[in-house]
Amino acid sequence: MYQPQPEVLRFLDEFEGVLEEGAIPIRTFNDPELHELELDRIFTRAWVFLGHESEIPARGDYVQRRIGRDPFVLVRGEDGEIRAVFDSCRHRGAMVCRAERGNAALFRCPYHGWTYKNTGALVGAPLLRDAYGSDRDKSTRGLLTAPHLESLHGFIFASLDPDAPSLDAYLGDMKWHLDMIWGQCEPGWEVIGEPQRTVLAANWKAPADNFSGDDYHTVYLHRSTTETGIMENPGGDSDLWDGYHVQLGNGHHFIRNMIPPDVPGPRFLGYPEEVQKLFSPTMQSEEQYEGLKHTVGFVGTVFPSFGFLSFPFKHDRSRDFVTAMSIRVFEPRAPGEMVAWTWSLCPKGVSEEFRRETYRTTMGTFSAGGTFEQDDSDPWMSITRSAGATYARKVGMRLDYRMGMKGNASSRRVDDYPGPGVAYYSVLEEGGQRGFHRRWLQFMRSDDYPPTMTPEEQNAGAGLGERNGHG
Amino acid sequence: MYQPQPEVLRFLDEFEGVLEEGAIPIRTFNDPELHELELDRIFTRAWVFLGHESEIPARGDYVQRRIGRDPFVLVRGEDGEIRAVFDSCRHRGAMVCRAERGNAALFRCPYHGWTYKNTGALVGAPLLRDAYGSDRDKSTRGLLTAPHLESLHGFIFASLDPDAPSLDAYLGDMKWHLDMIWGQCEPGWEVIGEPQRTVLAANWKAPADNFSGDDYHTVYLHRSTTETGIMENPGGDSDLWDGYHVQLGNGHHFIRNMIPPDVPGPRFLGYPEEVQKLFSPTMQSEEQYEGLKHTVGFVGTVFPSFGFLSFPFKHDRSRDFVTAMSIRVFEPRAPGEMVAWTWSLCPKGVSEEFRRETYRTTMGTFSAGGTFEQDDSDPWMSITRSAGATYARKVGMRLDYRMGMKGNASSRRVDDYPGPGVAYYSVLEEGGQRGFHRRWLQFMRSDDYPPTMTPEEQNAGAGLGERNGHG
Amino acid sequence: MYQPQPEVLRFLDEFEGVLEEGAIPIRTFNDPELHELELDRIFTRAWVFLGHESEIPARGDYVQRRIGRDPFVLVRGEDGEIRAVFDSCRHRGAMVCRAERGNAALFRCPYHGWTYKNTGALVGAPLLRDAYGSDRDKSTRGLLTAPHLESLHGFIFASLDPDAPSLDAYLGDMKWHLDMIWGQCEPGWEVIGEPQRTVLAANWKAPADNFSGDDYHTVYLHRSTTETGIMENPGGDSDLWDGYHVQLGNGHHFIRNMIPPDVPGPRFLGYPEEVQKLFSPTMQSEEQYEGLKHTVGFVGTVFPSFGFLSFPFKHDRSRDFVTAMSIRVFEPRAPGEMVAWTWSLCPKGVSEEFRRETYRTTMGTFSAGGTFEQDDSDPWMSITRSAGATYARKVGMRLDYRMGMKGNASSRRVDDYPGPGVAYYSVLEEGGQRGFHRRWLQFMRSDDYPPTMTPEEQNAGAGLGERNGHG
Amino acid sequence: MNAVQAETERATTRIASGSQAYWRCVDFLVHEAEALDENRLDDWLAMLHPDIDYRAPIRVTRERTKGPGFSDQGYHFFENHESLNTRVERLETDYAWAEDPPSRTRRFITNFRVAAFEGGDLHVRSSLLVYRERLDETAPQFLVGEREDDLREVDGQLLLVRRRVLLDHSILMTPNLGVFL
Amino acid sequence: MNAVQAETERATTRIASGSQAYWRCVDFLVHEAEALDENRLDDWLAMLHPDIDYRAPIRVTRERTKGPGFSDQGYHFFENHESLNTRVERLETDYAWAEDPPSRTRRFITNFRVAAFEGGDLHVRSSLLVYRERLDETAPQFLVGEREDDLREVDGQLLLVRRRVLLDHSILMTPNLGVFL
Amino acid sequence: MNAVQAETERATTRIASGSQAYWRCVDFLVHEAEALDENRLDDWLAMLHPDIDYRAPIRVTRERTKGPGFSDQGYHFFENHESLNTRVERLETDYAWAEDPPSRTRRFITNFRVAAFEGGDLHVRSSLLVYRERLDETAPQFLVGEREDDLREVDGQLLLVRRRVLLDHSILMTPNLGVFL
Ligand code: FES
Ligand code: FES
Ligand code: FES
Ligand SMILES: [Fe+3]
Ligand SMILES: [Fe+3]
Ligand SMILES: [Fe+3]
Repeated sequence: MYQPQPEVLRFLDEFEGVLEEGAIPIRTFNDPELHELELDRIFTRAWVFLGHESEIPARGDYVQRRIGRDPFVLVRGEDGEIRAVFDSCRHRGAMVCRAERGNAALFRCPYHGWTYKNTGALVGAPLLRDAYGSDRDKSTRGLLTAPHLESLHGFIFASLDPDAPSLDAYLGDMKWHLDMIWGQCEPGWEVIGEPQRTVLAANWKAPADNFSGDDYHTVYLHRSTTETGIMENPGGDSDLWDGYHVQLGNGHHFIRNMIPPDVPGPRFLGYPEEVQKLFSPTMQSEEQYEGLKHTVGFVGTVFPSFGFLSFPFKHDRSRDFVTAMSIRVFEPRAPGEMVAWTWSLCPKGVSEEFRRETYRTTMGTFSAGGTFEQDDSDPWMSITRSAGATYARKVGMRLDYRMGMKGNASSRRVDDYPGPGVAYYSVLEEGGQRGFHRRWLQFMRSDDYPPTMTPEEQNAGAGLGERNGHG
Repeated sequence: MYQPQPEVLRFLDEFEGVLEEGAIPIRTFNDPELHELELDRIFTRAWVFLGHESEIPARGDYVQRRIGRDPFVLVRGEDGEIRAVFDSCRHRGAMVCRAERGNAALFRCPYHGWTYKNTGALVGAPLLRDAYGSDRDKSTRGLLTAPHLESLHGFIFASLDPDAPSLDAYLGDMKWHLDMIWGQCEPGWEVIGEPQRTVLAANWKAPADNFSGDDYHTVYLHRSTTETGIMENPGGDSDLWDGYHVQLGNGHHFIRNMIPPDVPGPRFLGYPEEVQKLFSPTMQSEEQYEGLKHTVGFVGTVFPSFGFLSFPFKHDRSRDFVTAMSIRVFEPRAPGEMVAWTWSLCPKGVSEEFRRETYRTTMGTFSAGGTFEQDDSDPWMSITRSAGATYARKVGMRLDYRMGMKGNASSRRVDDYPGPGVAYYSVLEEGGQRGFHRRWLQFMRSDDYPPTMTPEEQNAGAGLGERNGHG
Repeated sequence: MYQPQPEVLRFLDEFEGVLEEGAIPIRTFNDPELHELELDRIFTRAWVFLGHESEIPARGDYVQRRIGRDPFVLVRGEDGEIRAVFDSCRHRGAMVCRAERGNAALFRCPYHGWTYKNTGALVGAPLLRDAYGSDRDKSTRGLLTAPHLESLHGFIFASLDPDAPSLDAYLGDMKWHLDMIWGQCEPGWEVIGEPQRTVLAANWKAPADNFSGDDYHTVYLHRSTTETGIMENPGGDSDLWDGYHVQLGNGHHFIRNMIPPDVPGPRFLGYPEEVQKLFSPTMQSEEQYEGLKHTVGFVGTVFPSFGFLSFPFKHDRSRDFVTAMSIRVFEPRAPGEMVAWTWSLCPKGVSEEFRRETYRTTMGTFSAGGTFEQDDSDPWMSITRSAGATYARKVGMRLDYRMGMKGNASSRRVDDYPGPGVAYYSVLEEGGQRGFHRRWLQFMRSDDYPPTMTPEEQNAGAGLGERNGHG
Repeated sequence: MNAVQAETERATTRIASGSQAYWRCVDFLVHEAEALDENRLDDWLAMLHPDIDYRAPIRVTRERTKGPGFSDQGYHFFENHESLNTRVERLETDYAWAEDPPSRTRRFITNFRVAAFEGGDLHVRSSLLVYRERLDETAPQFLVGEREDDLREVDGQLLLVRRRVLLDHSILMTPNLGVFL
Repeated sequence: MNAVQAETERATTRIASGSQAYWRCVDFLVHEAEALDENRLDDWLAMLHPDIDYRAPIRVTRERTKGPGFSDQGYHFFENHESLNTRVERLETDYAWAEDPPSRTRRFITNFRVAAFEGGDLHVRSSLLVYRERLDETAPQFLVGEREDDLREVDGQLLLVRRRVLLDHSILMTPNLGVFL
Repeated sequence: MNAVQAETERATTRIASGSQAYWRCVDFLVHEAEALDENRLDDWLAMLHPDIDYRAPIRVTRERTKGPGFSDQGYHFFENHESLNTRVERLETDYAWAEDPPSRTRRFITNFRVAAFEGGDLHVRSSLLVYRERLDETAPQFLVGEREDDLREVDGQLLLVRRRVLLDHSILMTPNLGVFL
């Protein structure tokens, strides 16, 4: 097991104390040793998003993906089961999957021709009898396979740690929300096209932190979009801040913008009629159906590196607002480098025109070329740059995460949030981001798999519940 | 605090012993751990040159600079005071200064819009009341500012260590020399244009070592310039070696080429009449005025990474010799990578023509494209390459710095040097370079700020005084 | 001396146990700390191939080469002796040799002009008397020279470790084989042209492992060459697997494809008549002469990084098979980066046409653009990629090297191999590759120079003899 | 059907290199590159036809037999005149941070192949190399690929009516696509 | 004698840029680049003369007075029609792993200088930049150099009869030469 | 006033691409690049007008509204005929270490735009990519930017009388400027 230097462990101990005061040492955003430890303690343990079932609908369909930095093939086997197999032959370790996506009954290693089924099982090798004599037991020589893989509404997550809890337990109260947004569309959901990938000189936690409840940046960083009408408050009376921050335990977070039932405006995330009628009131609870109906947009994160969001935007101002739903992975590459993955998501069974327009809007706003995301990439890179400074490390420079703590907000914990989790209203608070870093610490500081926790437990455990100014 | 490995400390201990014998382990010119330790123990402690006041004459003027690798903004505040502020927002750490130079009353962080005065003070943030409630004390959230910044004749230095001595104490006997060269021009000095920056696959100490008294390389490395008449001995009877090496304490060094009063030839660094008359005999001592008058050229270093030089050259041979004064910073980037900064310096109030010609001559000789500097870059890179060799490290390869030690020189310590410091005549000795590395060791080996020392103390402390063959 | 972390030493201990079971931890193919340790414990100790005497036939001829990553000049001095001098001036360390190859009586350092003879001795420096006074002893200031350098049939090897055994002792039973292949050509051998160099994102051990007895990959990876007729079994009745794997001690290995005396087909490596008659029956033993006569092709490795091979190929199918002999160095650059060196080798005194065709065939098959080597580069890179995965490291992923161990092969140890060494027949076994890694471990785990060993001793020492399924 | 293929099935006549029509196309693309490199984005917009169909398909690594791997559904850019107009307008606000300070870019357009469609539009294929750097970064960024452009004459002026930017990247090596291709 | 020099000693007449012959050469090289970038290797073979002499000499670092350092004995490629044909055939099997999936390449051909040999062959010098990337690697590879090509007319078509690829590399920065230059 | 602007305010007439004057300019720059890439520095000097004004301004990162950031005072190169002559002479001594062994360079000149000044001089803008590598280094160096050149006819020959090299770098990524741009 990777053994961190004592200095790193000391840093993590101090980090916990600092976090209780609403601060984060900037060093966390760019440090070689923390990066190595993250790969070892987070990305080989946590449930990581790999892709959507609609990308591999048929038996044999596969796509190449990464868990942390490590190459896996996400493949639907001939038995219909989906697996994540480590893309490395058991003989000499060569890559067995040649293309980025496709359909294959077999993966044949180019080096010596060992051949695996699309379930990962070794089925043959050239000259098997001559080469291996009596020891031809192939059962122990299959491709390494992620010990856990589960799919929720088609969203596939895997964990490399045999001790990982179930995906449901891992998701905690986030599950209710995922059921709400993706569990009520009768035909189901699908991704459009292939994911876009971009290399960025940023630490992966910069976007993860942003997606964990950073509404505050919208008003200034993205002001170009309001000035040009790409983003507007589509709800009429309500405003941008009229939403909830919902802590869901285990480091997950959900921002939810709602519109009151009596206010005219968009329903069901702003989808048009043709899409709205695909949502079924019986697939989940009534609360969830009503909840989706009055939700205008959301931004969520599943710890550590999965983000998703939906809002109506005007990318093409000759048209009305179009709902854009995108899902994101923040792949760690190096202390100061990541790969941003972007998929556009759409309900199945919609018109070609809507499918095209929601795709254009998604990519036009939240992708590498998106009118929002372009600008997000700038501070994500510059934070990473500053975090690598010797001076910042030497003086232990702390970032300010106090918004929403006692005396630091107008936002308050509310009891009437229509759903589980610990909810705050308005969104002018940074509890979700603190929660992300707290969960990060729990993973980084423990040799064992960190226990799942409700948001209260998590805050209490960190002594943060008391200090919070909320209700 | 950065904790070096025991092996590194052992290396530094041995280094001291080796240095007393006039040797330097080549490893010092390319080693990842030494590089990290340098950033921690030298560049966040020492006084580092940042720029010249003429670059930011008006309130609000700023330029982006580095201390070590770290990004700072050198800015003249609305209060007229110059500060070096760490270019990282106190909220999430994003870069607040967007351009490389300009004038700004405010620095507004693009991420969430926190706004700082050009003094570094936080003055506002969007939705301040809603976001931060009662905790809106902005006084603790200003940009981090270098604890020490001082200017001498417009040359701005800063130190990041609160325990640093004053700039005067730090400069020791170098101050007298800086007063001599930059403290006697009535209208003052200014830089022309913007600094040139070049990335070089060299360790920063290779040029620093060169500027600390390496006359010896001129005759061979730069022979192309004498062959083509770019450099010539402008003093007639005297020759290239007719100069002093002056140790000034604390690792600083000054090479001074003088011309005897009774020998015809250039005066006042070779400046033309129109410039000579700008020098005032009353701004400093008579010694300094006479000293400047009979100085033809100089090369100096302020430990660790500031170099400066002046000589008359013929870049354009259709003209007479033109004095070129350039100042340099050797910015550390990686164990084997640096950024070379070059500014051209000129007295204020000269004719446009002279200003242009001194600039052309400076850039034509000592810049990335200069006829001298081009060739300097070659050994600086190849030393760095060799220093990274496993073999060199394993056998503890030592470089030869004995020139000028007992039995190793015709150069002698002299008592009649017209100025303070420990002076040697001729320049065929390497005491200045030994002194640079000795000071480097003092910084690298001590947890506390190393005490300031006279050159005698420094040599004696290292036991080198005895072994020196001088006077 | 480089001091590895305890975790690394633990890994090496475990490696030995794993290897006895016929497995290799994949981590060995991409790990920063192992890489550093290799440079320190293998490349500054082992005998490393530097070049061939025919590259520097005359006094003063030189070529630039690397030992590990370190730059050396391989030069034939005015005294006729060949040396490997470290390309770093003893004054400040600058590179003294400017060109990649040439002829020089003197190497003059560009920085200050210190001048060395082509024997490495310092012979002068500018202003020597003035600069160094009485201490002008030049004898201690010569260029560092590899303590051992020996040539066998023109093949030059060097070791940087004074404690290294003689080249003969180091080669063990490989010497007999080198005598066989390169010691029987009356006019001797020469390389054609200059070596080709290519940077590859692969660990150097991936090709070294391949050259140490990986026949198994030929049938599948290189199937494109059999399909297009580039490679064919030139021996008629015998087949590709009709050969020996010969362990030679100290990590060296030899694959030898032979053709029985009574079977018609190529003789003497498939060389044409004009070349065959250059081989003399009296230069070595009769066994060696007969041995060469009935050898069709071979692949050999001298531990750690020297590979060589010969086979007849049809690169240009308008012609008959042409024998292609190439020699290779796998230069380590970084944990996941190497430089592949390729030379084409030819007997001296052949016709211009054959010389050209053997060159074309060599480069057309086993060079960066070769029809074989192109495809080899792919798994070498992908193994390196997989080996860097956190997951692979965490679960201690093992590669399967069992072929040929008890119950794992049809290949058997044979007693009738016509030569020294421990031989197996057929080539469907991986003992040579296990032997390579075993020797690697012996170097990596010992502070002292590892003792030379016969193949039996080496296997026995590792407890592997017992477990092997061979006779 | 692949979006790239669809187009190339229209009947074309080859335009001779060096002909007047050839030079009109080359000049158009060279001046377009100049406008983009100089951040004259309004001038650039003026070179676009109102019906512009501007796309940069995502590319995936596929086996040799599967072709070049351009997506027929996924696009980095999938724009019409209004959305390009919006992008330019946004870049010209004071808040388009990713491109303010703007990248320093240089577009190299080479390997021109010109044809004429039956209807009269001109069809140009060219190679594109965009060099890009931002702020004081010293890691240069390259965007490389082929362009397939259709130019249509309106009132004596050529306008760009269709563009496919066929990048040679499966992962973009630039932090964002704040520049037009 | 240096292989590069040998050739350039033949008498040539300069061909005016913009002339018909000039454009034929440019078009040839541009279309050749297209065929290679699109992996239309059979089309490429059809552009080669049966007597093609195709080489890429190894280059070593030499002092200024010693010239550009091209070897007269060592070559990365040293091919005739049959060996090129074999290479293409091999790449088109299912087992040419290094180029399956194929690299994504883009060839930029610029700085054309055209001349005519006495016998009628055309001689073209041009600058070559090949951008290459494989799989999901994000470290771009460049192959840069000059080409010296001879084109010969056969039945009204130009064919490449001689090529020297004069690379600017002493160490190749690409893992293999699985692509043609 | 910015040195770059000053020049471009002189009245010019556009020269048609493909015209004789266009090709004279292109040929000039292509042959100039050849001379530089082949280290024929005396040939290069012979292509310069005695009144040559040769500069490469330093570039700083500025906000979008502040323009491209070229300095009007700071220059990497600020040369006249005599200083260029000195540089060449120096490079040809035996002691110009940085360029001996010489860099391997390749200059790609594309995107030509030609105009004529009232007085008769020709004005050419072009894109410049210089690939450079030294010794056995495998980290390629690029110098990228635009050139603005004025060519003047003297005795039937064009000579370079003014050059501005407008680099796209705020920090140079080459260890020295031992090569001409
Ligand atoms: S590495 Fe896969 S078969 Fe050998
Ligand atoms: S990071 Fe500067 S305002 Fe938030
Ligand atoms: S470094 Fe070689 S002479 Fe000084
Ligand atoms: Fe955002
Ligand atoms: Fe110098
Ligand atoms: Fe092979």
